[in-house]
Amino acid sequence: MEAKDYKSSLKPIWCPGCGDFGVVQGIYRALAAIGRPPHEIAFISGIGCSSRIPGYTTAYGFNSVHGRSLPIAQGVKLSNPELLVLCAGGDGDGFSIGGGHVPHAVRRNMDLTYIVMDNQVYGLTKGQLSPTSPRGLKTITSPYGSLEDPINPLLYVLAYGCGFVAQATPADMPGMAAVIEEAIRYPGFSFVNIQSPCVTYGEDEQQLTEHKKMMKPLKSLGHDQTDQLRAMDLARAYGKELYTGVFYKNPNPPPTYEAMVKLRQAEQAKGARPRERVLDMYLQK
Amino acid sequence: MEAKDYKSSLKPIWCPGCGDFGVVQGIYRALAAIGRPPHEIAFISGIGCSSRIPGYTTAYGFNSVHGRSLPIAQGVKLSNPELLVLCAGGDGDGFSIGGGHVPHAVRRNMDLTYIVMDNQVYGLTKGQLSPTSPRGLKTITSPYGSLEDPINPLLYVLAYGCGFVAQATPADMPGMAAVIEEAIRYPGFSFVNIQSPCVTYGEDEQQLTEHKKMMKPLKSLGHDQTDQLRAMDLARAYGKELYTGVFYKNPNPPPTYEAMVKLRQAEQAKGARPRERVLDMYLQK
Amino acid sequence: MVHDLVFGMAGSGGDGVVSAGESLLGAAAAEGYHALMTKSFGSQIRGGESSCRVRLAIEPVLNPGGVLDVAVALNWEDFFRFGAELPLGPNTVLIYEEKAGAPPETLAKMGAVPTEIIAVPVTEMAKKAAGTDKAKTSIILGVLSGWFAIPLDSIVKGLKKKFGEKAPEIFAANERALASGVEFAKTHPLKNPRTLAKVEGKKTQKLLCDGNDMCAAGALFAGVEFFSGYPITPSTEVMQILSRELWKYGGAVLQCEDEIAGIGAALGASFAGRKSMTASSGPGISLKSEIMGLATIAELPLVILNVQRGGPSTGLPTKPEQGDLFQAAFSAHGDVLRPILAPTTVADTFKVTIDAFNIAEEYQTPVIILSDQEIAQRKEAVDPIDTSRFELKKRLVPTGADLDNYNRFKLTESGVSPISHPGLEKGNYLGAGIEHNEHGDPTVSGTMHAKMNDKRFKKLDPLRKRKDLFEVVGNPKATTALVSWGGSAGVCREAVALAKAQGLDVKLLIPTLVYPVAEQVYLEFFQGVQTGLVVELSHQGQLYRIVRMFVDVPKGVVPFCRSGANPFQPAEIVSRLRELR
Amino acid sequence: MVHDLVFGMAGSGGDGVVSAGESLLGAAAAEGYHALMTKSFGSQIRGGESSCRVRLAIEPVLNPGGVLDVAVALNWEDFFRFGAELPLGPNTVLIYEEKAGAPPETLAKMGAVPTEIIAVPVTEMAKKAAGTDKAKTSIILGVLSGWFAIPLDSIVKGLKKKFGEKAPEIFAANERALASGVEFAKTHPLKNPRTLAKVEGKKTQKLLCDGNDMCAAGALFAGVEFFSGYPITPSTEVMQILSRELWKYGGAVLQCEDEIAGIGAALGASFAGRKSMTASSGPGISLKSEIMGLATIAELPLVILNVQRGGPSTGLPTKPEQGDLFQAAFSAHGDVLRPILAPTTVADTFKVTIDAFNIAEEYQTPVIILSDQEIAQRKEAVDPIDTSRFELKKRLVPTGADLDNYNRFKLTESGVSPISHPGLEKGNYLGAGIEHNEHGDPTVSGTMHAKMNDKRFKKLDPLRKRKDLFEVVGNPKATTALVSWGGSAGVCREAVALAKAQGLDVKLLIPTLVYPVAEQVYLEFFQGVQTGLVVELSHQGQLYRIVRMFVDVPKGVVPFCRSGANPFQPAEIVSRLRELR
Ligand SMILES: Cc1ncc(C[n+]2csc(CCOP(=O)(O)OP(=O)(O)O)c2C)c(N)n1
Ligand SMILES: Cc1ncc(C[n+]2csc(CCOP(=O)(O)OP(=O)(O)O)c2C)c(N)n1
Ligand code: SF4
Ligand code: SF4
Ligand SMILES: [Mg+2]
Ligand SMILES: [Mg+2]
Repeated sequence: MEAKDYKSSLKPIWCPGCGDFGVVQGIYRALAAIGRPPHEIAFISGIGCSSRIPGYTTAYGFNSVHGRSLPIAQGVKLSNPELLVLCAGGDGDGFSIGGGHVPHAVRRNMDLTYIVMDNQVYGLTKGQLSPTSPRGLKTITSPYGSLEDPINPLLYVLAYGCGFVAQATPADMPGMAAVIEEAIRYPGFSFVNIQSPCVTYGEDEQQLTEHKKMMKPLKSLGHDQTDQLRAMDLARAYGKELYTGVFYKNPNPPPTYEAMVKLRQAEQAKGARPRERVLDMYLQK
Repeated sequence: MEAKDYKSSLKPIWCPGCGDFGVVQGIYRALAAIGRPPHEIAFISGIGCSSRIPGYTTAYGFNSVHGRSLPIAQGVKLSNPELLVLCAGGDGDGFSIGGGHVPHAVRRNMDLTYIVMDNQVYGLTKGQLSPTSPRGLKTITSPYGSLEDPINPLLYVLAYGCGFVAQATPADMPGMAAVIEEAIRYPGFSFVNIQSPCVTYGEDEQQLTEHKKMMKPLKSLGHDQTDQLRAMDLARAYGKELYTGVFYKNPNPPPTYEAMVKLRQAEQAKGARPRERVLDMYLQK
Repeated sequence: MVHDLVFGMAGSGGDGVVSAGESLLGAAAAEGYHALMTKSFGSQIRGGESSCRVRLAIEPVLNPGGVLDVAVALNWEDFFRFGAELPLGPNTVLIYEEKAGAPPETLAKMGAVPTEIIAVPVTEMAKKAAGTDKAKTSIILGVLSGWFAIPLDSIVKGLKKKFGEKAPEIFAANERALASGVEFAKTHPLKNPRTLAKVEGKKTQKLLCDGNDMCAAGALFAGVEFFSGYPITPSTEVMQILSRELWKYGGAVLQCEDEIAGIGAALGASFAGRKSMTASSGPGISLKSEIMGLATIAELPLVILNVQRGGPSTGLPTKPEQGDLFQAAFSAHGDVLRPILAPTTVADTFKVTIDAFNIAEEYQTPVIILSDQEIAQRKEAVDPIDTSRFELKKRLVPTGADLDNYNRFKLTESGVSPISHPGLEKGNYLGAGIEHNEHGDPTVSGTMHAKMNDKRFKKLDPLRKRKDLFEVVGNPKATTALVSWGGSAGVCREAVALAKAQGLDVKLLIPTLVYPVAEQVYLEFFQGVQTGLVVELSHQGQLYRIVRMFVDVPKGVVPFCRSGANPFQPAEIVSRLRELR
Repeated sequence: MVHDLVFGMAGSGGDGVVSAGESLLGAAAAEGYHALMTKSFGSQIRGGESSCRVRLAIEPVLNPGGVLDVAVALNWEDFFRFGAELPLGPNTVLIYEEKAGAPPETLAKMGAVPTEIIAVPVTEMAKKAAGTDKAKTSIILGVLSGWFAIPLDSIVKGLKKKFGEKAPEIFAANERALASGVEFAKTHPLKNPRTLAKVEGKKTQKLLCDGNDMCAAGALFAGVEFFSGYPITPSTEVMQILSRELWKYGGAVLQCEDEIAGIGAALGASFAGRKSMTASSGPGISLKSEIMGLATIAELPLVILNVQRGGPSTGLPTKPEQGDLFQAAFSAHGDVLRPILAPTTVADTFKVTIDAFNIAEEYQTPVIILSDQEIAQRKEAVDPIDTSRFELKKRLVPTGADLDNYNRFKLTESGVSPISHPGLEKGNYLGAGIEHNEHGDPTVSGTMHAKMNDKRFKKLDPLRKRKDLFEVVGNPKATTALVSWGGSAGVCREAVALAKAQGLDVKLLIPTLVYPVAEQVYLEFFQGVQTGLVVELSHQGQLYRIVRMFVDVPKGVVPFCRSGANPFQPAEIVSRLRELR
């Protein structure tokens, strides 16, 4: 399989220069490296510019509703654990309206990969505050500046106990593709926060040129990927520092939810009545 | 004001021995110590056994819908910052259906206090898994044991950047009342996780007698309340250790949201057209 | 000799009123009676007042019955708390715990005062016979058995099953209590004795279950593979049973963080090709409405159970009401047509659940099962159901030619297009909540939008012609008519019989398919009808209004509706019918 | 000399078609014309195709008009992308960029082919006159000014305002481009010239705004104190304006994490005694439905704006549709009655928003403003509104005796009970979603539940009698009738005039209060009506169905409805009316 096998014929409607063009490229590459045929991949997203992404791949896509990609993806994965399940969306989709689903998706630890295209703004709705917008940001809905601190996707997901947490930017395509691939290969719930600039509503200091200057690969800092507390400490710099690569990777991943479900199904199978006799369970003894 | 002035005539419908009886006592005491008249207090809750609590106080109460106490409380506080606003509910109300609202309530940092009565179970609906139920717990909806790790209210709220995070148990009434009072006095969003046993559906090791044995006051451990990272480290023991008291308290609390709103209102006031001339803003120049 | 007896009992939490009712129910079932039991509690989670109604009959029973034949008050305060739920009449035999003291004047206020009011020293007898007042209810069971000829040995058998092995001494004590109760009955005969007729012929072994049990069983029979939901009264039992059973069939159950995730995961499972279901009650259904709309436009099969309770909002969470029909039919934004099926009895819930899965899969649509607290939670002894008569439908999966440049939303004659699922080679497509063309690509074309709306509506046309989703009871030529649905329909069935007994010829239409409205069915039914009632337990009378949307309802047919909590009684329906003419 | 001109223009993202339309709109407004502009874009966020329609007239205009009088295509591909949104007729003057080449045969396929099709070397002229193709649209404005007598100096004034200070050279360049356009018009006269009549008398200064602007202004005028919501197309502009303005009045705006929090915070503000509002569109409204039900049972005033877009689900987010009426009326579980007001024009949105706040506060109820994408986002030049004629209502706050043992939900004659708020001494009560007694304590009593349902419905009775919430246009004695609401009502107004011009006598009923249904109003209106149409932009024709629920609609009155995106045209309504007779 090559990258192009994962590219669909649908022409992206993203603004010229949108960071998401890079992200989808990185996904093509990662998928090619893994090599599963497109029909064995389910790619679920919510709503937003970024959430258009499944349509630009040849996988089975579900561009669902705003903020609900994770619950839907879990239903898909539990129903057919053989599938490679990807989940993607924007910072608003994932951490504003969808924020309530994240901790539960993480703790259930199904083997799926969640990619957030973090552009610190609401793109599709034309430039309002997003949960990751810096304090003080002026937008059409905050003409005098926002009054809130941004949320911290990396620290949150680490606190939720996620076994694989990483950050990337299309400014470093090979690095990003590699991280996405590693995330997909991680046997459990994995999270990649991608700094994907919005060229239309984003700030100058959020663009790729800036990323190139700012980015600090965690590898180069000799960070120990297995140190969860240290990872949280580094994650606290979100918004100030642009660390890329893997913050935390559980050295011994616990069994996935679907694996335990398989065991349970096997254990219980013997207890199954023939479906046509199912009502017997209520027969008065 | 005395504790009894905050006790309403409504007879609690909690099961005899329910931990929530202790919690409401602690709230009476804390409110008495603070001394605001009941009509200046707004007490918002969701749905659950624990969420019945506003009705047992003489404050203005709002026993709203499941999981939505925080958004409602923020609307109340912003509309009338002079009010003392309390928010309370169960572990399910707060961290399952309501979990998406918590990080945003925290980052907005309005001066309100959120009390969660954590009994590791769904009481009102008669004993299903709650987000804090220990892995493997058998309930009517998990007859073969739950397959998920519990969430960690303390660690989550710390990661959200909350300025005041504490835990308490009715097993230590004075300690609990004191912590609630301190939380209310903290000028910003404060969170108290109260281990409040469900005597009907809870496990034996979750009852007050156990709490008495297990509880470790953080003070006695010489924990530094201003060390956020250390607080997170300790919070990671949630479910294993029963630490009580204050995990983290921001030594220099930032201005509250409502304070900044007041400033903004003052700044902008001059720009106000008389309401009857409001349409002039669209007059073609 | 009577063929139908309605018992009602009330006491405080500790009294074990409900388990006494269950013993009665079990014993009756074992003797081949049709039997039905409803419970009611105060708002307390534990320890509050509790009551139960048990109805025993030779013929199948379809509702909890009206005025009590036999009422048992373990203390007056708790008894009266249930007011209209335990109605007394002149012919009621009212039994009360002696030490509760003579009946208070409250009784008089309640209108019809029973002619036969008997004090039984329950506690005293229990202490004497069993050495503990825990045996109070066994005293009562003994007395009832003695007076009304409820076969004692079946009651004993039941208690043996309950305590036998675990606690032989408790069993013995209760046996003694039963005996002393029977003895009391002998020594205190009723002024006008009533004994329950025996069931003739061989006794078929009965099923003991409620509507939620039947729904779970129906889902399992229909081949449900995935269930996800969030607990809420009074629907939780369905998740509870499936959490125990579904694994056995290789399926999975997911208790989610909220109702949105509950329907989201279920929809994901359906997208993945599985028969899938979620369940909730009013408040949760409100939260699910956005994703219900997604299921409609993405044309994904999904079964959604709504066990109605009193609304609006949290309302009366433990009481029955039929107030969620509008929501079920109209809750999503945009033009949406969503089939709604309403079970009318406990047993019917099994069939309706199977219908729901079949319709969902065949027409690629969300389907709502609109049950209610009363049907869902009343325990019945019902005859076994022959499952061989049910056929199961599967969704139409694309094959061969369909899969060359596969068009997921192909505009077909029927409006149904073959649906693929992840894992199926060449079936890849983009599911979405955005309007799409035949291939599934997003579109902003109004013309395509119109075509797709048309497709989504057209594909459901066959439903309205399905005779098996409608039932007419009584003489089809009758000029007096009843229309009713769900729990109220069971009451109306009896009303028809009662009316007939009183020489009034009445017919009854029961739509299992409450929406979309089957114009033809109603028009035919209303042929020649002069007067009638649409009977439903809601303030607005929602079915009446929905039928009017599509059918010219005869002037003489008017709504008969009221807010929930207190179900209708056959008698009041018949008298209301008389007033009309 | 014509009194009404409809322009349509399409090009690709960079062409500045929309800003050209705005110049036209502004110039016309300055000259005292009534003017209206709608925009339409492809699904791209930026750089995709874009188009606009501008309508100029002497008389007030109520809709974007039908077939174009003047069409401008900067390239054919983009122009045809908008299909039915830019309809051509035999009398259309079709202008196209010369280098786009001769019109493709697609034109023929579109039916009526314009007789006058003129190529203008737009780019070439722009480069020549202004030295840049950025000035293309100024060339066009010049040509249009020349051919149709759009006053040039107002266009120039507009451009000066736009570039004047900032970029004098750009302004100069565009001025030259305008001149060369005018010159072209002079040297290439039209075969059948058409010039726009001048506005006589003094020119009142106009307001330039859209429906969302008017809604925000109406809320400010009504005294809104709190707004919370979550962005969604096409409603976001309301939050946007209030985020700029509300602080000035001591209020606050909160952009929440989702729509549930949006309505939750707004409800909290209302509980705290403030005039409060939230806004969204279909998908967000679906999420709000649970808390809308809470507002109903807790009897809290709340204004909810739903700017409808194409559904179901994400549907057609940028296109108009009237498909959310069912949802607005019926989305919550349980028996809920919720007033729904629909604005029919941009200006009307101001009044309707004030009505909404007044009704919410007076009757302690959530009120839905049901706008739609077309009204909400079309820019109009409208006459200033005299605000002195609007009175403002406040909620009834308990005083004196009310406050001795205060009963929040007192059963009163009107059904409205005084409502307190935190901070008010002795007004303390428990608000809840659980059913309650008069004092506000939770209850499980069915009797109390019935009383409270009754109260919640009864208090809204006066609404259905409010004449000011209904308008009848045309001859009240006419036997041919139209009923329409929202955006479609504006089209119907013109249809009535058009019909009259064709000698057909038609009357039109416009309910601003679309729900609850005012039986009497409809019955009176339908007196003597033989044929008619209920005109609405939805697949099902939702108003028609809702009216049928409560009113016997004459057989001759039938639905005229279609899926969204392409609004109705007066002409098609009139011809449909003719078919009926
Ligand atoms: C329920 C619902 N609420 C709101 C919207 C409107 N909406 C669409 S995308 C979006 C946010 C987009 O921001 P983000 O998720 O960060 O994605 P981006 O466009 O920035 O990639 C919003 C608010 C919607 N479609 N559905
Ligand atoms: C929207 C909605 N979903 C579900 C319910 C049912 N329900 C009521 S309380 C509750 C959970 C109770 O658990 P918790 O919040 O921990 O409170 P507790 O009773 O344990 O104190 C649930 C699921 C509801 N009332 N509303
Ligand atoms: S608006 Fe921003 S996020 Fe959306 S496509 Fe354009 S650049 Fe990308
Ligand atoms: S069920 Fe549990 S939480 Fe609820 S009142 Fe009883 S003891 Fe308390
Ligand atoms: Mg974003
Ligand atoms: Mg709990």
